[in-house]
Amino acid sequence: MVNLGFSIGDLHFKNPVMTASGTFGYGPEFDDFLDVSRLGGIVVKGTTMEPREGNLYPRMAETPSGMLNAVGLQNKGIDYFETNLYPCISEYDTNIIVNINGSYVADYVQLAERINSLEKIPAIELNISCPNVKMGGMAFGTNLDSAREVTKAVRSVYSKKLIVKLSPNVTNIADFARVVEEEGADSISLINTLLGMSVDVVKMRPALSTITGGLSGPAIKPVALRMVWQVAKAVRIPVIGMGGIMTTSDALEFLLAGASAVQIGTASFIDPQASVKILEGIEKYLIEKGFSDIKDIVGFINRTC
Amino acid sequence: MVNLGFSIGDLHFKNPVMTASGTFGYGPEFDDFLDVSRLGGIVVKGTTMEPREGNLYPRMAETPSGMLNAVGLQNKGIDYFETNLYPCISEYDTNIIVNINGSYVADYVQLAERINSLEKIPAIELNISCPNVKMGGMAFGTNLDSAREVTKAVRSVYSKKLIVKLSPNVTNIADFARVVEEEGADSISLINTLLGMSVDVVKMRPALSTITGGLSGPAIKPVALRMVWQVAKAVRIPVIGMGGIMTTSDALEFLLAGASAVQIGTASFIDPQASVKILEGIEKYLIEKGFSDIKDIVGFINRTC
Amino acid sequence: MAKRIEDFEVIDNKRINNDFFILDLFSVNKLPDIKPGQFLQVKVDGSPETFLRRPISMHDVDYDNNAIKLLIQIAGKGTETLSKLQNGDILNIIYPLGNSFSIPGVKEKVLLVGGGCGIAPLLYLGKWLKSIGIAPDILLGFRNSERIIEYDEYLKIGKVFLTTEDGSRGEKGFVTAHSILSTLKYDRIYCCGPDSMMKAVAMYSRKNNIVCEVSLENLMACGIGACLCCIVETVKGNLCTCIDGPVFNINDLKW
Amino acid sequence: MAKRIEDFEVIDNKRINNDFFILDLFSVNKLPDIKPGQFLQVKVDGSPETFLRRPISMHDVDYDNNAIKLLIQIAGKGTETLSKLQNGDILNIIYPLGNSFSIPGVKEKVLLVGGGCGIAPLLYLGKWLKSIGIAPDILLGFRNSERIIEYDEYLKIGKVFLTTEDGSRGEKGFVTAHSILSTLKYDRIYCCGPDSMMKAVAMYSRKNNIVCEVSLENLMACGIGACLCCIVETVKGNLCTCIDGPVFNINDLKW
Ligand SMILES: Cc1cc2nc3c(=O)[nH]c(=O)nc-3n(C[C@H](O)[C@H](O)[C@H](O)COP(=O)(O)OP(=O)(O)OC[C@H]3O[C@@H](n4cnc5c(N)ncnc54)[C@H](O)[C@@H]3O)c2cc1C
Ligand SMILES: Cc1cc2nc3c(=O)[nH]c(=O)nc-3n(C[C@H](O)[C@H](O)[C@H](O)COP(=O)(O)OP(=O)(O)OC[C@H]3O[C@@H](n4cnc5c(N)ncnc54)[C@H](O)[C@@H]3O)c2cc1C
Ligand SMILES: Cc1cc2nc3c(=O)[nH]c(=O)nc-3n(C[C@H](O)[C@H](O)[C@H](O)COP(=O)(O)O)c2cc1C
Ligand SMILES: Cc1cc2nc3c(=O)[nH]c(=O)nc-3n(C[C@H](O)[C@H](O)[C@H](O)COP(=O)(O)O)c2cc1C
Ligand code: FES
Ligand code: FES
Repeated sequence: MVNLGFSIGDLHFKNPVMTASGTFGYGPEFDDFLDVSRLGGIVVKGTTMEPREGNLYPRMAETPSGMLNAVGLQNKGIDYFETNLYPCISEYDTNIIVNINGSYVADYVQLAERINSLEKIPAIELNISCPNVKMGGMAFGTNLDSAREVTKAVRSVYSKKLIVKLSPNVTNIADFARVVEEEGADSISLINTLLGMSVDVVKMRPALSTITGGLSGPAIKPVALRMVWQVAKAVRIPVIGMGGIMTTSDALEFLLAGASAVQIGTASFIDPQASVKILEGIEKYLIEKGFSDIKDIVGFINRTC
Repeated sequence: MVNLGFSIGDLHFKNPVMTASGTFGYGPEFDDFLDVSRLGGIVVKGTTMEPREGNLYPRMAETPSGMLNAVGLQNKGIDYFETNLYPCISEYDTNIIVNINGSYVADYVQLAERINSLEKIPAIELNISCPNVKMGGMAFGTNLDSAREVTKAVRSVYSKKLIVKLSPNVTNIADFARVVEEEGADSISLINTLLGMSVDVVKMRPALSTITGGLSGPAIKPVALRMVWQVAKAVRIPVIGMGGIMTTSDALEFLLAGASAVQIGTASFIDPQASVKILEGIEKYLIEKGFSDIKDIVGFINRTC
Repeated sequence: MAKRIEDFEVIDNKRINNDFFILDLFSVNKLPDIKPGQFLQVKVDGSPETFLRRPISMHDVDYDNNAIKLLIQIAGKGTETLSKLQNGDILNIIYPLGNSFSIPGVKEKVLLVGGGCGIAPLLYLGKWLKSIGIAPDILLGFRNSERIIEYDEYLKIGKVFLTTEDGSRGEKGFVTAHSILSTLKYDRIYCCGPDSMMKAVAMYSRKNNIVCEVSLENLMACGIGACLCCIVETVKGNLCTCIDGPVFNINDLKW
Repeated sequence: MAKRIEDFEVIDNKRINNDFFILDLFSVNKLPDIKPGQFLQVKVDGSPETFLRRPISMHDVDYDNNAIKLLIQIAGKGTETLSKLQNGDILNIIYPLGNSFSIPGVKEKVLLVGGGCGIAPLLYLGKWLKSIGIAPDILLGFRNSERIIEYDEYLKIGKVFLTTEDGSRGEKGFVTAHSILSTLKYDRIYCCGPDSMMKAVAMYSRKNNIVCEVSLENLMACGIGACLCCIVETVKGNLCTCIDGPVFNINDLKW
């Protein structure tokens, strides 16, 4: 038997495969396809203080080996989450992580305080990288001072595990990683979507109502992998890698490059069972390669070259 | 008949389709496949003062809908270019543009001076965005001050058309566009490759000798398009768009988003005739849509929304 | 009713004209209960341009033979690839997805209105209505007589009325111009077709106080309520076409 | 000799074992002059993972019928897709690419050494040598007897010597361990196979002062000298495998 577990501080994950925020709903959407409790964790849809309707339709465009989305954090707000969603999803035997979002630092702080008191939520993912909202979101994740400020503020009120999710739309991702580590983040997840665009040449207009949107899927994998590699070298806290992971081999690339765990995003749209298949694949790989612990391969390429 | 021509200042291009540096050799490589003189222009391989051997093998990795390269500006230097290549390629009846590179500002300046005296070269493309060299390259294109400095220095010695090629690996591409416009660039081309990475999970090591490399191909199209759109809105000089253009429709996306012309890169590897096919396709589209001038569609989406 | 992910085998691929073809798919498993109006998400292999699954309606369901029929219009790369499938090819499918058309009262006079690939869900709906004792009228709109498809199939369900835009068969004009709408009084209309058609039918229904349900074809990524890409503005806020729809009562839509 | 981009039709696809298959391709155009050692770049449709063309050697050329044969080993997605081609399928090909093996002197004693998919270019080379009056010996290395392919084809060209790693047929060990190398004196060796085999053969040749040419299989993007991705370090600096190669004299390589 191989050990697949990893930890963020004293928070244990039974395996390194989680699902990415905004691509797995709250979990029940996938109950028909897999046993959600088998996963290392699930990160639920981006949540805000107030309910949000998100952006206008069309919010999606397909691109070569990827997709653009401009959902814009549609969600029913923290009250609804607490009353209606939390009771049912806290039954899952896995780490449930809430992805939190705001327009102002105060929004993030309020949300973090609220979620701090939810017993079955052991961690939050601080989303400072949503490219699809007019205020907040990526603005925090593309400015070092803002990234520092919001991380610090949330850290001061949130006592459980704080994961900060970085934006890839920056010149130097390692700088952001170091800043949030300094301010007390327990882990870093990346990447969120790359800012992209698509034009409908028949209709001669942008494909998305918001013109630009977030690019995800295999197309972004090489960029995501490079950034995860850079960040893993820059910080000591565990790094959670994502961006275009569709197969076991993709997930392994991230682990070998230095990620302690991975999140599966867009892949779940194409194959709702992708996450568990990848989990099984990683275990098989370890056995075949003769490793007994997932830690043996994390950052492997950095050891040899 | 539709008018396909466009101009950078007083430099006329007979149509808006060029080939991208490093993907079309010097032209003769493609003589068997197309009449190079039909193109609006060709941008020859990145050239440096001294000969360069480039990076170690392996320099290439395939990725979903794209490829990584780490060629590292292998070229025989300006002397060889002047003596051996220039005489033969200057026979082409199209605009031949030299892509220039250096480790220091002085290198760029020297090169620009040399090329200024080559009669049949009406423009240079200042490459401040090569991700595959240890010194110079992208370092100039990811720092506003350096971008300003090198553009200014080259402008002061180069009297023909100066095109500056931007790196996409930045937080705010429009800032770079504005800076190089301020310093006298006649045109801006973008995007160069996105910094990416790939891991060989069987061999458990990076796929490239340089670990990271430049991502090109359809995978990057949405990001390229977004940046071209942002830059076209930020400056008055003509913008030359590229990044993942494989088909007529791809090229049209860039034109509709605000590019005055396009460059065809990686596509030429898969279909050496891609550039002329796209040229023909653009003409057909204009006719079908009832436009008489390519200018009628440049930036079209910005007029309607 | 649990959603499934399953491989189906192509047992027939019939081209019906330049634009349309019908796929017959067979599963080795017993089909689950599939309601009229539901759809499936099919994985289209063979191109980077068909990264996402494609949503297609249940055109017909044959429980005895574990087979389903899809009526598909070639709209782009994905549907083109599907049109070239050969017998024996395997398709990976997620189904059944979405809500369904509502059950009409026993005495209600029902009209099905369809156009383009929007006629797809109406066949299974019609058969199901017939099975519960309701014989709906069917009003189909096409561009011209050459584009008429599946006419005989719909004839088996009820009376079929036609419009063509050029008047080459049936009445001339759009479906909403058909005389039947001014001569007969329906209690309920089910409609699927281009947006403009559905909106016109919705307007007509509203004006005449007819219960009307439309089946939307919004762009979808996941098809299972996870991505929130397929939303439609409703009086209850943004709802997902893939789980709250694709069938909506027009009173809920902000049309 | 001008390079071309052309559609070929698959006229036969023969599986020879688990890993290898032979594609017969037909062109409606008259074939250009193709030299032994040259290769082609084939476009593999059907997946985002086969974005680039795949380089494959000319295994055999039939000028009378405008047909070429490819011997292909399934190595990944691209070659797997090719292995499933059916008669009548169309392949887009850029060819003929690269340099070629040199012409030996009339009196020279020539040995061809190959292993794995590296045996592919040796058949056409052998036939061509025979046509100019040279009957080469052929030394092929395989993992075991079950992996031996194309034996009868090579027999038609000259004497064939075998090694298998497990000794299940021919001599046991790698090709360089074959007794023929210590008993016979060759003037010239042409080699294609795994890197380790080519390096061992190069070492042997150097030691014994034998002219030796190897055919490299570097990763390629364009195949026509435009991308500079396929380079090999030589005494003349970095050269492109696709235009300066794939065939190199070992004296030029930094092996
Ligand atoms: C619930 C539902 C049921 C459907 N049922 C059927 C059916 O039974 N038969 C049928 O032929 N079609 C049906 N469609 C439409 C079908 O999904 C699209 O035509 C198909 O996805 C287009 O894919 P493509 O790759 O061929 O075209 P693309 O190249 O992706 O696009 C071509 C054109 O089709 C449009 N398009 C793309 N995706 C969709 C979509 N999801 N809905 C509408 N238009 C789209 C694009 O905007 C573009 O204009 C249904 C759609 C939905 C949402
Ligand atoms: C000049 C030349 C001639 C060749 N002739 C033949 C031939 O006649 N028959 C034959 O079976 N193969 C030949 N090859 C090798 C063949 O090109 C590769 O096996 C093929 O490209 C792999 O593609 P894939 O999609 O199946 O595998 P991928 O999934 O792309 O890769 C699978 C494995 O093959 C390796 N690989 C990928 N591309 C190449 C490449 N260009 N060269 C070597 N290894 C590669 C990868 O690194 C990986 O380890 C030749 C290569 C060259 C450069
Ligand atoms: C439809 C969609 C919605 C998303 N919503 C969120 C979100 O609410 N919060 C967040 O942090 N990331 C969100 N993301 C980003 C993903 O969590 C992930 O970072 C990104 O998609 C890259 O991974 P992938 O390529 O595997 O999808 C969303 C992505 C998609 C495609
Ligand atoms: C193999 C290769 C070599 C390249 N060399 C250069 C170069 O020398 N100078 C340069 O400015 N850009 C170079 N580029 C970048 C291209 O010119 C282009 O900006 C980039 O590939 C994006 O366009 P594409 O997706 O159409 O290829 C190179 C790209 C590739 C793939
Ligand atoms: S398509 Fe994803 S929520 Fe409807
Ligand atoms: S493969 Fe492009 S130069 Fe050789």
